[in-house]
Amino acid sequence: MTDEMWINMGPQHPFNHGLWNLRVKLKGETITAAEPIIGYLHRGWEKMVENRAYPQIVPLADRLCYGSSLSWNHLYCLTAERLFGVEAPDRAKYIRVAALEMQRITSHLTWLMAVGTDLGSYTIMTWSIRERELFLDLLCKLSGARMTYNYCRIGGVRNDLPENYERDVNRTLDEFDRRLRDLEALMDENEPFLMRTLGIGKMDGRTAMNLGLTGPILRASGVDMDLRKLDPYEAYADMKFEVCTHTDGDVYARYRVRMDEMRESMKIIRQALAEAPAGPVRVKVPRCPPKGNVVCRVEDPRGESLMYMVSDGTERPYRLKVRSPNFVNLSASPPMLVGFKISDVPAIMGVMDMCIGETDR
Amino acid sequence: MRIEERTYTKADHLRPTGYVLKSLIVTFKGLVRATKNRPCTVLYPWERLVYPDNYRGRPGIVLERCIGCARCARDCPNRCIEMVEVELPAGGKAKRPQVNVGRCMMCGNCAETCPVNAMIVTPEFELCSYSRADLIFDPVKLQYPHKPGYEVNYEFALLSEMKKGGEVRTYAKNDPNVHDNVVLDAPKCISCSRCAKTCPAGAIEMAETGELNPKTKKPIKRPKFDTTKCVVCEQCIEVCPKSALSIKEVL
Amino acid sequence: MATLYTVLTDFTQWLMDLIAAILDWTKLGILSDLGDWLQSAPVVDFVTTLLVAVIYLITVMMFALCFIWQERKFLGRFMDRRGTQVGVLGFFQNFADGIKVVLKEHIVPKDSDHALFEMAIFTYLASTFMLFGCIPFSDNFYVIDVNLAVLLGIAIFAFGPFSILVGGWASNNKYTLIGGMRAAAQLIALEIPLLLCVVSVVVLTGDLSFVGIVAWQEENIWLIFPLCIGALTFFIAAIGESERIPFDLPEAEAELVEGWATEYGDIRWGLQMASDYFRAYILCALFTMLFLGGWAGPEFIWAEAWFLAKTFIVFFFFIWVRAATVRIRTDQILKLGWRRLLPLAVINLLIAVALKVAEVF
Amino acid sequence: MSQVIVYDKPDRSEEEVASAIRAKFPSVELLKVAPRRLHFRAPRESLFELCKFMRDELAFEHASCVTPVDYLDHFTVVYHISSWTDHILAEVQVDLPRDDPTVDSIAPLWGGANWHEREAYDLMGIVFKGHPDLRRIMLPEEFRFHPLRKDFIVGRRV
Repeated sequence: MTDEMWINMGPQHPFNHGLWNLRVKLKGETITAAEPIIGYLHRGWEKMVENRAYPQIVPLADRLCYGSSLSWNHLYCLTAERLFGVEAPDRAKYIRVAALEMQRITSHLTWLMAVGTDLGSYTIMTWSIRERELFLDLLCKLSGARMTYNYCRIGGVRNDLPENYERDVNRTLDEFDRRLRDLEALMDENEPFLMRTLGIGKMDGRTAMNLGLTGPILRASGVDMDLRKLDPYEAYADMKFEVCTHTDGDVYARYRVRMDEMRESMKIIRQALAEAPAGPVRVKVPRCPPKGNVVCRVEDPRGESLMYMVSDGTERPYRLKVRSPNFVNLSASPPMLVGFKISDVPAIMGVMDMCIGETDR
Repeated sequence: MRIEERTYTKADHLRPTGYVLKSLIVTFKGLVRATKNRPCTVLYPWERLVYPDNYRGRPGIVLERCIGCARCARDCPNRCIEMVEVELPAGGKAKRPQVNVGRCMMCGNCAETCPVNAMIVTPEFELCSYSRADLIFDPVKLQYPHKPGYEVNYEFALLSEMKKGGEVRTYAKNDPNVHDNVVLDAPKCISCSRCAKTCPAGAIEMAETGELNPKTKKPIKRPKFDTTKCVVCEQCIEVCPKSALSIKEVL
Repeated sequence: MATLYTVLTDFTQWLMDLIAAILDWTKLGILSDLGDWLQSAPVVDFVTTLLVAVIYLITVMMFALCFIWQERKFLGRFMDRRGTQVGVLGFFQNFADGIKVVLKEHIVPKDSDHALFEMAIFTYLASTFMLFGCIPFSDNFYVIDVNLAVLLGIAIFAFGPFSILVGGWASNNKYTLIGGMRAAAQLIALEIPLLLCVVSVVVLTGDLSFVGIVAWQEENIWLIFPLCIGALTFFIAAIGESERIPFDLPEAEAELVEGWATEYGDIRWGLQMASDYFRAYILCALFTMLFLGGWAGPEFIWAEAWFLAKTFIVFFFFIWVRAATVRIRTDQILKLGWRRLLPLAVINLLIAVALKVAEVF
Repeated sequence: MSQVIVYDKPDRSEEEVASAIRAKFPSVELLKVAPRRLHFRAPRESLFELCKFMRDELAFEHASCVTPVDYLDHFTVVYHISSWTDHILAEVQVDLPRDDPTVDSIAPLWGGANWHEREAYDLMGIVFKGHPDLRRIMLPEEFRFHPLRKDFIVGRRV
């Protein structure tokens, strides 16, 4: 009865966080086809990086994804260290793990804010932002900045932990544990939230794997793949934590996996800061790496992020390719959207934690 | 790879009780808490958040300490630092860094590489102005009252010591005798003494070596490097016409 | 009503005598006949009713606008932030919005249906103002006491979806079209349970005018206790009727930007937003009169104050639900309306009839 | 009760996988074997068979990344294919002549590589035969150049 209508949930739309366009074909209210269009925030990062020295790229790597800038910063430094053939001192490794997990919680709280606004409850938004402030203060005390930290260096970290930092972190984590329970009360124990998320945007494990999904979205579909366990880097090998998975693969499962991941991250932070050995935190690195190429992959809050670096012996990288998890997760979004209603689009895309900075590079 | 039968067990309190009752209770507690003591939002222009000492706002400078070595200009990722002529209080003109704060991304790299801690990181971030030209801070405007918290110091270990294992010493950022050194390739040098003139730290001075110049019968002079004063700014390397100088890294 | 009415009738009588005296002074035949006509009872009665209506409208709009202030402040405190800061305690915010909206330019979309585009807003507004007429503040402060006030109120209330549908269609914009259709479906789905609850109240009290219902409740018992199911259904349906958060789909920011009123820019949009709050006021007023015993209360403060206090408390519950829940989808709202609220309303009607037959009250 | 796929212990070691691939594909040259890493160089023709073999027999479930690199006299497309069961990240390099940079697309095998190949075509100009819809992904359609190539001078009026 109703013929099909293309709707541009366009580059500038209340529901998409960041500049990207979702063209949706509607038949009445249900979606029959979807096509994400990206490229509005393409800054030419990989070309820009080819005429800068290795240490100068570190603060630029922060700007790849402003939601979780420390994980990109760390990925670049880890790749460069492997290229130089340098190993960061042990204390730096433990500090990096603690900082990365704090960044993971901050990134998940930013994602929670996006879910809150998309589903219409502004209390979730403001409460998750208030909780995020706790961790921004911690990271600001550690590195000096609130969002783009520029904290990792090739060969270690910028500076050692400020004095009685561990006490502040433990106090914040206890406080955050209580507040996380309030947040969950707003969501898990709320029938309209379950109505909006149960059974929406379903994707089973096999198709998710084939479509290249990684991260919390894949784990929500029942695939227990976490690079921190599968391909451990830094000091993750001797951290005791378990990978949170869910089996339904719908929007609620993805939400549930991220909330559990926040609790796991809290455990890791406590372990990392407790077991950090004494010693130097930074190693002096030569200017020019040997010729060759190296690949390094890391568990970003959104999925598997990978960097492939080629050096030709000069002090500038010859080629630096960034694989962003959101780039592939977004390419796998049409199968999630087809068959659901247009008012499900914010729920499905909101839970995917879009970060357009890293998608377009 | 194995397939495991696993049912996801939620914490027991995470079941919706009374449709939205639990959310109502939690939000009401939030309301009571926010009216009893002040809400957590900060009314920005009147109240301000307290930032730690190492908060990175715009870069600042302590002009007395600056020796004009231009290491900050070389290491800035966004290339917003330029060296410009400026009147020194002690008389005479010298090149000091001018920062285009409009382009600066406040990464703090300039304060980190500055060997004499002249460039510092100030907590000032309110930088709006009416025109782009106002955002180009010349050295005088860049100045900021100095506090020890604003300097960016770090300790580093040496790769060779790390590889040897055993006790590893850490060296301060501007440790005079642990840094890359400039090496002279003697035959190429035509002793024009340009490097001695440009060295901002005064670490190069032309010393006579024994031989005589066969044609002019005058003693040949070669630059001699005082490694304790050298700040590795590589200006001598750039200015040398015969590119006789090169860097030997200490690892 | 007696005091205000008599005062105003004396005033208009004195005014008409003055005018008649002037007209007689001119000694022209026609004018003196006009003077006599003016002094006759029906004209005086009409003019006084007009004056009372104007006074009543102004007072009601002042209190209804306070709802906006109450929502901003309480919603802010629920979300751990301050509400409006404009003027003393934020009271000037409404006037600031009003001034801003009046100054905006009136834009009509290019090939939209101009007549319908203008007409939609004014019919929406007119139906809201007509409703003010039939809702009394207390038994001696009201515009008219029609003995069919309940029926009249509900009938005029049902006029809203029509103007929303027309407004959405006439703005020639995909989003407003969807928004308009959703609004119409939702309001009709929730209208039926609303009516059944009102019917159950009328069955029990046996009187169709508000003054009668409140008088009955003063003697016997507040109707919220026997008909608690009815009160709950009425409350939920009222949230749906005034399009507030759990049932916010017609102007869901997440998908449809602003819903059916996207294309209205200036005073028309301002009036539309204000009349949303007026309709919320009317629903709260209906709830207090039907279930909370209107202006019945201990004598130490005026009856009108009792009525307003209860209305504000009911609106506080509206805000509380908005702060705690998430927006649900259109088809879920309709399912809720037809499958959950309608049976509850019928059960409530049975209880009312049973109580009536058993002469408990 | 629903199933979760768990990858806690690798099934095969790197050497087994490497020897299996070299046995099946003699033309594929093994560059390096490292813990949890394998490096190959494959000719253009046998790429699709190699990838199909890896996906079906050797349980490489995930195509992590497709990277085009411009080495001035030739192009190299580097495929990173990861096997979660064996905890291995395999790197396959394929050299392409500069005049006709075409190679078989692996999008039909792994859906994840779809957008990577579109980006490689968009920024480096490498044509993937058999790709479902090879269009530019980031730059506007009418953009005639491939910016990541070394001969693209930054800042030139395009």
